[in-house]
Parts: sequence; C-alpha cells; structure tokens
Amino acid sequence: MWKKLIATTALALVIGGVAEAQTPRKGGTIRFTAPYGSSFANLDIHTSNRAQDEIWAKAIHRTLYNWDAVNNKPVLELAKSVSVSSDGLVYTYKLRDDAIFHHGRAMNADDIIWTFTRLMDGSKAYPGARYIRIIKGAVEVEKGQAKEISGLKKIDDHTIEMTLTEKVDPGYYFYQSMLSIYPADEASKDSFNSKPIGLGPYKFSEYVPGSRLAAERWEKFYKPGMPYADKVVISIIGEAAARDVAFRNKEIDASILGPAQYVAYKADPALSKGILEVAEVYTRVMGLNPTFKPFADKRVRQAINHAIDADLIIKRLNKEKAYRATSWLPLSSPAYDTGLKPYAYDPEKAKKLLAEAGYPQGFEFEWTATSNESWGIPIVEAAIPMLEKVGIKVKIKPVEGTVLSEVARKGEYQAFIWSLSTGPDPLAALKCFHSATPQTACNYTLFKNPEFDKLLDEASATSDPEKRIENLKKANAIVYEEAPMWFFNYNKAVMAYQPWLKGLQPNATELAIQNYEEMWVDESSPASK
Amino acid sequence: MLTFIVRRLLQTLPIIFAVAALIFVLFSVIPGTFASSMSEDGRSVLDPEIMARMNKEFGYDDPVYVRFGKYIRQLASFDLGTSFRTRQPVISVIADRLWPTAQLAFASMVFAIVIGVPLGFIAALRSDSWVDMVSMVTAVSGLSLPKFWLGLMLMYLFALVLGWLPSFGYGDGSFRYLILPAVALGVAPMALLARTTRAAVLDIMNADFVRTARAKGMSERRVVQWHLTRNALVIVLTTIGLQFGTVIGQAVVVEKLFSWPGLGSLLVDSVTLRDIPVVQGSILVIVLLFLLINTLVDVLCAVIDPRIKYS
Amino acid sequence: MRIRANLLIGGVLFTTVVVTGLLAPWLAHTDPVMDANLMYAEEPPGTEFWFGTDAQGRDIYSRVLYGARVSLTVGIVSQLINTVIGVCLGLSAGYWGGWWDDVVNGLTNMMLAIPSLIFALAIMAILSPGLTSLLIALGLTNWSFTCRLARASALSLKSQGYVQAAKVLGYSDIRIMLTQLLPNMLGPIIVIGTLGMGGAVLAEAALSFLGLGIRPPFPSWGSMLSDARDQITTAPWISIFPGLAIFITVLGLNLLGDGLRDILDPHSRTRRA
Amino acid sequence: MSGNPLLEVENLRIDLTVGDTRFPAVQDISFTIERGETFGLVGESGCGKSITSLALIGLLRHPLSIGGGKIRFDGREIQNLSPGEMRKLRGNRISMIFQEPMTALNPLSPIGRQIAEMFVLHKGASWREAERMSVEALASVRVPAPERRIKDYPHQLSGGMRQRVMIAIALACEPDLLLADEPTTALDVTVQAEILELIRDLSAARGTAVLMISHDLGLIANMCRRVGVMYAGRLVEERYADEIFQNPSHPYTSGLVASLPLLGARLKHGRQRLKEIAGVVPPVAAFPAGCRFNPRCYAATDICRGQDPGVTPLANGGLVRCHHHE
Repeated sequence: MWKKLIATTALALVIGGVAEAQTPRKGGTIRFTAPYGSSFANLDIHTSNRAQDEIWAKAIHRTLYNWDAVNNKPVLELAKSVSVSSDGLVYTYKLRDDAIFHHGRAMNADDIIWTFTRLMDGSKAYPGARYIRIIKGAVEVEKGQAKEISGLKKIDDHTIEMTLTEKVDPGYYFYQSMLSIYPADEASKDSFNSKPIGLGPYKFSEYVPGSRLAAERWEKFYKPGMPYADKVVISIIGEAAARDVAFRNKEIDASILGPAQYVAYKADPALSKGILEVAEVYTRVMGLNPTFKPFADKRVRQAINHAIDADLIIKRLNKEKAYRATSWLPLSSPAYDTGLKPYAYDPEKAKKLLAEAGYPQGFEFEWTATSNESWGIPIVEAAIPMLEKVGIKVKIKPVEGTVLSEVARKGEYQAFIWSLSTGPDPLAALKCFHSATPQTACNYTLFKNPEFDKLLDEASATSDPEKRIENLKKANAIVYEEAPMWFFNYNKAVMAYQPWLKGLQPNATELAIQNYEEMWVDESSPASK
Repeated sequence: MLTFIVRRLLQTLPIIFAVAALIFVLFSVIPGTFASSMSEDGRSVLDPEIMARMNKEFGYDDPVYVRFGKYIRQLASFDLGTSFRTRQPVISVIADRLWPTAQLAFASMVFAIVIGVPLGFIAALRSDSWVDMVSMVTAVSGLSLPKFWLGLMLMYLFALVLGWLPSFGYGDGSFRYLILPAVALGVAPMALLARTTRAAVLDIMNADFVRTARAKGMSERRVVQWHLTRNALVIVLTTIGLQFGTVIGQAVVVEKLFSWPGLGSLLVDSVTLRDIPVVQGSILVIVLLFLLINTLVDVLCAVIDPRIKYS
Repeated sequence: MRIRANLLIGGVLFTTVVVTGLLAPWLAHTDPVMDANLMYAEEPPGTEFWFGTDAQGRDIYSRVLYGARVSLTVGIVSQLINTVIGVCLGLSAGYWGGWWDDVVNGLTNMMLAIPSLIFALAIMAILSPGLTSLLIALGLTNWSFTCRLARASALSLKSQGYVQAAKVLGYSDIRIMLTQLLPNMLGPIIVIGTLGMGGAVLAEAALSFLGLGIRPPFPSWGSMLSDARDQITTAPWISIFPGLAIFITVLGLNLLGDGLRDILDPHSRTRRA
Repeated sequence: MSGNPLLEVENLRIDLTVGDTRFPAVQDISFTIERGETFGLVGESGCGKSITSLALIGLLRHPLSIGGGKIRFDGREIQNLSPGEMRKLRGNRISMIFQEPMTALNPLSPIGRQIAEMFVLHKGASWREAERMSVEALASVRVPAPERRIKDYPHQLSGGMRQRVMIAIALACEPDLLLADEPTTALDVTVQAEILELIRDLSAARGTAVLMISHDLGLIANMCRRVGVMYAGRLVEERYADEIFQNPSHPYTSGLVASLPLLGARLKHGRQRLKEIAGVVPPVAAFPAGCRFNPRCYAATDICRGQDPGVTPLANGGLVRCHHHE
C-alpha cells in the first residue's frame, strides 16, 4: 500500500516535471468542472466552506497562505516572508508589494486586517471565523466586545504583526479560500456580490448561476509569466454520468471520477493516459456510538474491524479508488505510522472477541448511511453479509448528508458511515478525539482516553517538530487500539484530464481545487484559441 | 372578459395562501439545518459556535408560530426572505433561474404540442389503422420511460455517439443547448397530448354537430377546419395547461441531469442544503407560474368556448 | 378491436409482473440482499448469472424479480391511498356540498397547483428516504384527479331517483354514499388508479435519481436503475434490466388503463388525459 | 325528368360489420317518394329507420355501410357516387334535420355562421352576403329579431329555437328532399306542434319533399301522405296514412295503432288500457328466422317461424310483408 502511494506521488511529480519541462503555452481556455452539486453558493467566498465554491474562488481570490500540493504543506502566498517570535506566538509578515487587485489597486496591510475583521462579524456567522479565532482578540470582535482584533497590527503598508493564542502553525489555518483577502474599499459595496474583485490569477468576467463561472487572465498577477491561459471557464456538472459524457465528448478538460468511471477510464487505452491520482486526506469510517451498549465494549468494536473484509470491498466496490485505512490519520499525513498494520480480516477472531464481550450470538444494530457510492449504503450493503457471518445483524437507516451530519453531532445514532477530513494538519485532525472536544464539534464517538489527551496536549505545547510527530503517532496508535470506529479507507481522488491540459497539481487536501495559474492548454485543445 | 380574468385571478389567491402555509409547515419539520448541511461533505467541520450563530441568524431558535408570523408578514409585502446560502434576497436568486426554466418548459411544451397534437389528430382521423396503432404505441411507450433514463440515453446518443449536440449545460443559452433537455422533458407531455388529442378528436368526430356539418355537404377537410379543430382545441388546451405543472415538476430531474440552471435544479439543491427560504420561494413561484398559465388557458378556452363564461 | 389489444397486452404484461413478484422466492436464484459476493462483482450476463451481477456482486436477475415486489407495492399501495383519499373527499364533497365542498375544492386545486413530484420530493426529505416514506409521499400527492372525478359523479348521481329513494327510506348518508353512489363511479376510478400506478413506479425512479428514493434492504427498480447510471458505459446490464422492468410494467399499466377505460368509462375518453 | 319520382329506393341493404362478419341491419327496403310529397317512416327504436335516412344522404360510417340495392335520386343512382359528388347533393338538394337540437349544432360557433356556411358552401356566397342571407333564413323560420339572434351561440337558445335554426339550415338551399329524423322527439309537447307546422308550411311553400322519421305513428299520420312501417330492418307495411289507421294490415302495425291513445277512443271503447306489443326489437345479430316479428306476433304460426314472408301488394298501392295479413 505504501509503495502505491509513493508510486502515485511519483506519478504526480512526473506530471509536474513534465509540465515544467515543456514550455507552457500562452492562450486558450481552461474548461474546468465543479462536480460537487449543481450550483455555487454565491460570489462571496467568505460565506461558504464548501469545496464546490473553493473551485471557483481559486481562480479569482488568494489567501495569506496557499497549499503546496507537491510538498504537501501550506506555504506563504500573499507574504514574501515571515518571522516568528521565540515563544512561537507572534508572527510578523512582510506582505507582497506586487499583488494587485483586479480593480487596479495594490494590496496592503489594511486589506488583510479589514478582511479578517469582517470574517469575525459575529452576526454574520462566517464559517472562516473559526480559523481567525486563533488570533488574539478575534473572539472579542466576534462577541461584539471589540471593534478591532487586538492581535492583528499594521506595522506599515506591507508589514503586519499577528499574535496567536496558541502555538500552532498558522499556515494550516489561513490557506483556505473562505479566508480570501478582499479589497477593503470595494468589498463593502453591494456591487461586490455580483462582481467579485480579488488577487487571483483570473479576473471575474461572467457568472451564470447554476451553470458556470468564467474569468479572464489578470495581466498584473504577481507570479511572473502567469497565468498562461486567456480564460478559465468552470462549469457546474453535478451528475457523474453527465460529466462522463461531457468529458468523452471533449467538452470539458478535466473531470473528477467516481469508482465506476475510474475502472472504465483505466481500461481505456486513450483515456488511461490522462488520469491523476492522489491520496486525499479523507478517512472513511464507521463511527460506533459508545452509548449503544454493545459498542461500549472495546472488544466488540475491534470485532467489527476484524469482521469486515475492507480490502475486498475496496478492491471490488471502490474499484481500488481508495487505500486501506489503518487508523485515523491518512497516508499523506506527516504523522502517518507505516509500522501500524490495519486490522486483519479474521471472522474467527471477531467471533471470539464477541463471545468474550458477552455476545456469542451477536446482536443487531442500526447503521445510518447516506447514498454515497464510495462511503454510503452501497458499502453498507456489501458489509452486511460479512457482519451476518459473525452473528451481527444490521438494519440500514438511510439519510441525507445534511441529516447525517446532524445526527452524528447529536449522537442520535448507533453507527454511521461517513467520509471525514483528516488533514492536512495531523494535530487538528487528532483533536477530534480529545476528551475536551465536544461531540458537536467532531468527537462524534465521544472518545475519552486520558493517555491520548496527555499525548495531544504535549504535542500542541512543544516546539520540537520531531517530538510532536512522535506524540501524534502514538496518539494515532491509541485510536487504532481503542477502535472507536471501523477504519475503512482513505480516499484516492482521481481526476481525468484531456491530453492537452497541463500543469495539474496533486492536491491531497482536495484534488478538485487547483491553482489555475499553473495550468495551461496546448494547441490540440478544441478551445486552444 | 376583463371581469372574468379578474375573477379567475382572485380565485387563485386562496390557493397561493394555502400553498404558502402548507410549505411553511412542511419545511418547519424537515430534519437537518442549513448549518448542518455545511459540514455534510465531512471536509471542513463547522464548530458548534458558528452553527449556533447561524441557526440564530436564520431564526431557527424562534418558536414556530413566531417564524410563521414573520413569514406571512414578509409574503404580504411580496418579500420571499433571504437565502441562507447566498445571503441575498430569495427573489433575486429565483429571478436568475426563472428564464432558463421558462425556456426549457416552453421548448418542451412546444415540442410536445408540435409533435403530439398532430400525431393525435392523424391517429384519430385514421383511427384503427396501423398509423393509429404505431403512433399510440409510441405515445404510451414515451409515457413509460423514467425521465432521467431517457435523458441519459439521449445524451449518449446525440452528444457522444453522433456528436450533434452538446451534452450538458446552458452554454450561451442558444437553441443547441436546449434541444436535448427539452426533448427529454417533452416526450411525456407529447405522449399525453397525442393520446388526449386522439381521444378528443374521436369524441368530436362522433358528435352530432359534426354529423350535421357533414349533412350540410361539407368536405372532410372543412369539417376538420371549421368544426373539429376548435372544439378539440378546448380539451387540448386544458390538457396543455395541466401538463405545464407536470413539466415544471419533472424539470427537477431533467435540469439536474443536464446541468441546466433552472428553478428545478435550484430547488433540489436548496432542499439538499436546507436553504429553506429558497425552497419555499421556488415552490411558491412554481405554483404561481402554474396558476398563471392555467388562468391564461382558462381565458383562452373562454375565448374559444362561449359557454365557459357563463358557467 | 384496438380496445381488446390494449387490454390484452396490458393485462398480460401486468399479470406477468405480478406473478414474477409473487413467485420471486421460487424463481430467484439467490437472496437479493444477502448474497452479495464481491468476488463476483459486475459479471456480465451469462449462464450462471442470467442478467449479470451488480457492483456488490448480487445476482441482478434475482434482484429484478424481487424488485417487482417493491415496485408493485409502491404502485398499488400508493394508489390505494390516493384513491381512498380522493374518493372520501370527492364523494363527501359532492354529496354534502356546502362549506365542506368549498374546502375540498380548495384542497384539490392546491394539490393540482403543486407539481406532484416536487411535493413528493419535499415529503421524502422530511420523512427521510425509505419505503414507508415513499408510500406516504406518493400516496398523498396524487389524489386530485380521483377527487375531482368522485365529486363530479356524486354531484350528478345524487339527484338520481334511486339515490333520492334511498334518502326517503331513511338510509344514513354514509350508507347512501357507500352503497348507492360509490358502485356507480367505480369504473372510471379504477381506470385512474391503474394509470396512476404506472405514474407511481416512474415517480419512484425519479425520486431515486434525486437521492430520495427507497433504500435497502430490498431492491427497487428505481434505485437499481439510478444507482447504476454511472456504470452505463462499463456495465450497462446493471441498468438495462431494471430499466426494462420499469418500462414493461408501466407500459402494461398504461395499456391496461386505456383498455379498462374503453370498457368501464366509455363516454369520457377525454376526462383525464 | 319530371316524370320520375324524386326518390326511389330499391332493395336497399345496410350492413353492420363486426370483425369479419357482416350482418344486414337493414334489408330489402324499397319505397319511392314523389316530388313535394311527405313520406313517413315509423318504427320502434333500433328498427333501422334512422340508418336508412343516413344511407340516403350518404352519411353511413364504419361499421355501417350500404350492402346492396339502389338509391335513385331524381332519376340518378346515388349509392355509388364519389364523396365529392355526394357532397354537392348533400345540404343542397337533400338535407337533414336531426333528433337532438341540443347537440346537433356546433357549440362554439354563432348560429348565424352555421346557417351562413350553407350559402358559402353551396351558393358560392361570400361570408358577408351569407350572413345577410342567414338573417333572412332565420326570419323565415319565425325566429324573432333574427339580426340580433345570428350572433347568439346555441347554448343561449331554447330547444325549440335550436330546432328552428336546424330547419333554417336544412332549408337554406331550398332542397328537393328533406330528411327529418325524429325532429320533435327531444322537444316539449307544446313546441312540437309548432315545429311540425313549420316543417309542413315551409316544405309546402318550397315544394320540398319530406321523409319524416318517427316512432310516433300519430305524428306521422298527421304529417304524411304515405307511411312505411319498419320492423327489425325490414319495411313491413306501406300504405296511405289514413288507411293505415283504419285498416292496418300487418300485425305489427295493428299493434302500433292499438297502442295509440286516440282522442275520443275512451268514449268509443270505454276505459281500457292501451295495448302494448310484448317483447323488444331483436338485435341485428340475432334476427329470428322466418318472419322477424314472429316471436312477438299474436298470430304467428309455423310458417311464420320457418319462412320469410314476401311482399304482398294491397289495394290502393299498399304493400305488406306478412303471411297472415288482414
């Protein structure tokens, strides 16, 4: 499995390498797709935390940090350099002086302060607020006790000082598009909602709600020579079957693939040449509610992990479009422990564990699931007969995603199956198992383990990266041992691209989110002009 | 005539009010909230504090009767509220989607009428012949296909295999993009119209006044032109009006399949994301459209059929 | 002669579907739910798996057979609910008249104005996907035509001599409605019900496509078809057979409905399209 | 040409096709109508009198069709005329009034226009002229304020008024033959007399021959010079109207006459119940062998059950089809 990841990363690197080896061609249109639903929320990216909206936002907006897909870490985007105080709490940023907004004005420190203050407007409940809260004084603004974030200071037009409340890497906090930097003067106008202005490589040109967003090359973009294409058109195609036809029909340049199409594209000699695979930071798990009596027993939870043949499901049902999960942290996490081996498929052992726990005849539980093909009812359906073999009966409770997220937070379930983000920051990911994290946040299985808490607390306190990783690995192992969940798989995101599209990045946080300035189309594209 | 129109419009008011109340009640008990939909993809988890703030902002914390009162007051001033998701007035969100849906519904009805009505006419005039048989079997078959399946087949055939038409989306709003979704949506009403027209024409062909017309020495063509068509038209028009509702309803499926940016896909999206003001607004607008079209049909029928005004 | 052809073909198709549904446990090769064997996922049709297998390795032939039960249940039960609601409201409104008639009329007009698929979609979202929810959703949203028909018949029948006679004899209203009025309007109502059953089977498929259909454990044709739509290029048989099953059933019901109409309701071919 | 009778029907047969089988719904019908003469056809419903009239005007539709015999109109055989030729006769020289004034007029068209159509079709008039002519036509059927009435729709008129409109349409082109199929059956008794009078006066004034069809022997006897009695698709007796009352020949005719409530009859015979003919007209597919009336006939004998009676001429040009005619 590990080898596979290396191969994938290598493949991604090769693609990157190839892209650099060739001289990028200027001009043409990139025809990208937004696959997650049939619309964008609106043109104010601050209001949405959805990947679907980040897909367009990347063209128009930029944030303080950006995600470096190749090195798999956050990097500075709108700042040239940063210096950190010795206690690790005060960050001083030297901002870019060549970043120009689409209406022609250069970005300065005020824009960042204005943006962050806006995001903390408590009456608006912007989803990005949770990240800004790491800055000292931000919570007071949110509660209406202060007008300004005290931990955010303008030193000069291009220098900003940020004081944090905790010792964390702010890169992991400030790279998402829901924290995009807006021009202070324009963004407060009403027209901004229909004509967004940002710092991104492309300048907004057209938006057809429910259909597409188009943007044109921003000539004054701060990265020299970029962007390459004249235009980017992002079409919303929620239906996988429709996307499949559109891609084969050469109407779009890239398409996120589901398992069924992954198989088909891999088998097709022409299509198989344009497939980009990435181990994404999503872990698919079945959460087991400890308030449901059988699941309170660790042995029962382990038995479930032994009873389901996850490898077989991944192979046959996910069509290898997933990697076997060992524990919570995903393959691409810096704290992933290669020494940890996934629970082996072993029905006999499962039976034994069940008997020890006092359930020799098994029991019945209700499994809440959505209809998602990769981590929903189809998976449950395949697992049912396997659980049946060790005496566990399953009743499926079908729900919509919205309802799933609500019952998980309220603990109104016996078991659920979900795909959860487990990265990129391993510390943040593991915090979901800290006893101080409420169920309403992300400790859905009410995990409580003093040893785990201690390891995690130490990890967040230390400034020694080695020790931090070491602690996180240990904590991850505890989660593995305690088995609050059935660890099913880590997503393998797959994107098909046309032969003329170059410069895609293997973004492990979400493959559909791309830096458009690095992409270009050669003359064989139907939209090369 | 004007009083007739006014009366018909006034009659729709209680319906609109009833629909408004019904959808309010329905969507006040729907499980899940907009806030919970935001962490549905498991990607970025919303912290409880923001969710609480959102729920407060969107009025989830108020008792139902307070929300209902607010909702009715808003409606009375023609305000559909503010979308949770876009944070813009629902009216403007819907306005963006109205034209594509109108285009689609109109195109599919035109398809249905242009094919279905003549088909039904021919079938009736040649009743019991093979023409009749074939056209009616076609019609019933068209009624028996799941819409998304038909759409998918059309997409494969005309976009992928034949390459004649684009497979998805609104494009520049031109006719090429409209054809496939309109046909997918129009097949069922086409089939129904063919059937209704056939039945109506057959009924009228056996009517006494048509026999009178023949007894007058009229040629069959004149009988059809002078007497049959207008009488059949009333029934066909009524069917068209009622079918319009079905078409808008089914547009939900077709728009989703073809990534058509209409009211239907907005509605499905908003239901999934629990953007309740938009859901309520879209349903109200759809109902309003239906009532308007049917009032129009009634007026047309009254113009054609003098008996209607008086009953 | 066409009449007989309709009735015959429709009847044969529908009976076949009913019989397959009833005999599914004997005709099926495997259990439609439990016999998921991932080792045999997506086998094309052959001697062992007549219709092939699906992504979970289940025998599609068996699932299509069992699916008949689900789809027929959906069609029949939801239409029964619709018919009972429609007849109760329409009959009483037509017979009693007055304010009750106004109320029923208003309700009917409202139901007509909300496209039934959208209404069903809303109910499914509220009740969460599942068979019971689906029966409720489809059973509550399609009674307006039956209601209108029952009301109109009751209006015209109530002035008939034999109804008046029953009144004079001191029969209770309910008894008059059930014994005097209802039998005389049953024909057209059966026709509407038959056609509506086909509509319900299609609506199930549409709701499945929108992610709000029936969900397991039992297979429904709509969800089979909708789940397999992404595999149409790689494993078309997974969707072709449930698709055909839907087509045959709905076609049968439509033909049957047309045929019945010609027999039971010969004077009103145009009453309902 | 004037030597010929206006209409001669000879051995007319009308077939009803069911599947591949053809049943004779009407058989061996022969009669003639002179110019200006009023001829009555009487019989119970289902006896074939209406379809006989439809055959004369060429309006039989599937599953009915002419199976044999000749129809000679003004000396010319018309049973095989092309549709176009037939249309020239229809409405113009032969026209027809139907039983149901409620439904025989197009509900969506003003009556003026429906009358005007006749002039446009047969007289080549423009719509404007035709409209003026239709006012006159309406006036001639004694409709008050005709210039206002022509704008009315059928549903705004009473049954009697509608039948007047029908008559206006039928007589618009001054036809040679008017077929009146139960023209007053659906009307109030008080209106019936007016309508009949109208038909009689107008046809007399125009010299139009009338074929009056009714189940009401009394009405026929009042209106017509000669009467044909039909039973189960056959003409069973044909006589002068006054003779048929005094001396009916066929047992069926006797039955019909006996069932009439004659004025003054009570005085003559005292209180007595009207006689009814037992039984019903058999359906086309189940005509009995022999004389078709035999199952209902009081005088039936074995020969009636076994042998079809031929036509026997009576005095005064009368004809009867009975083994035991009186």
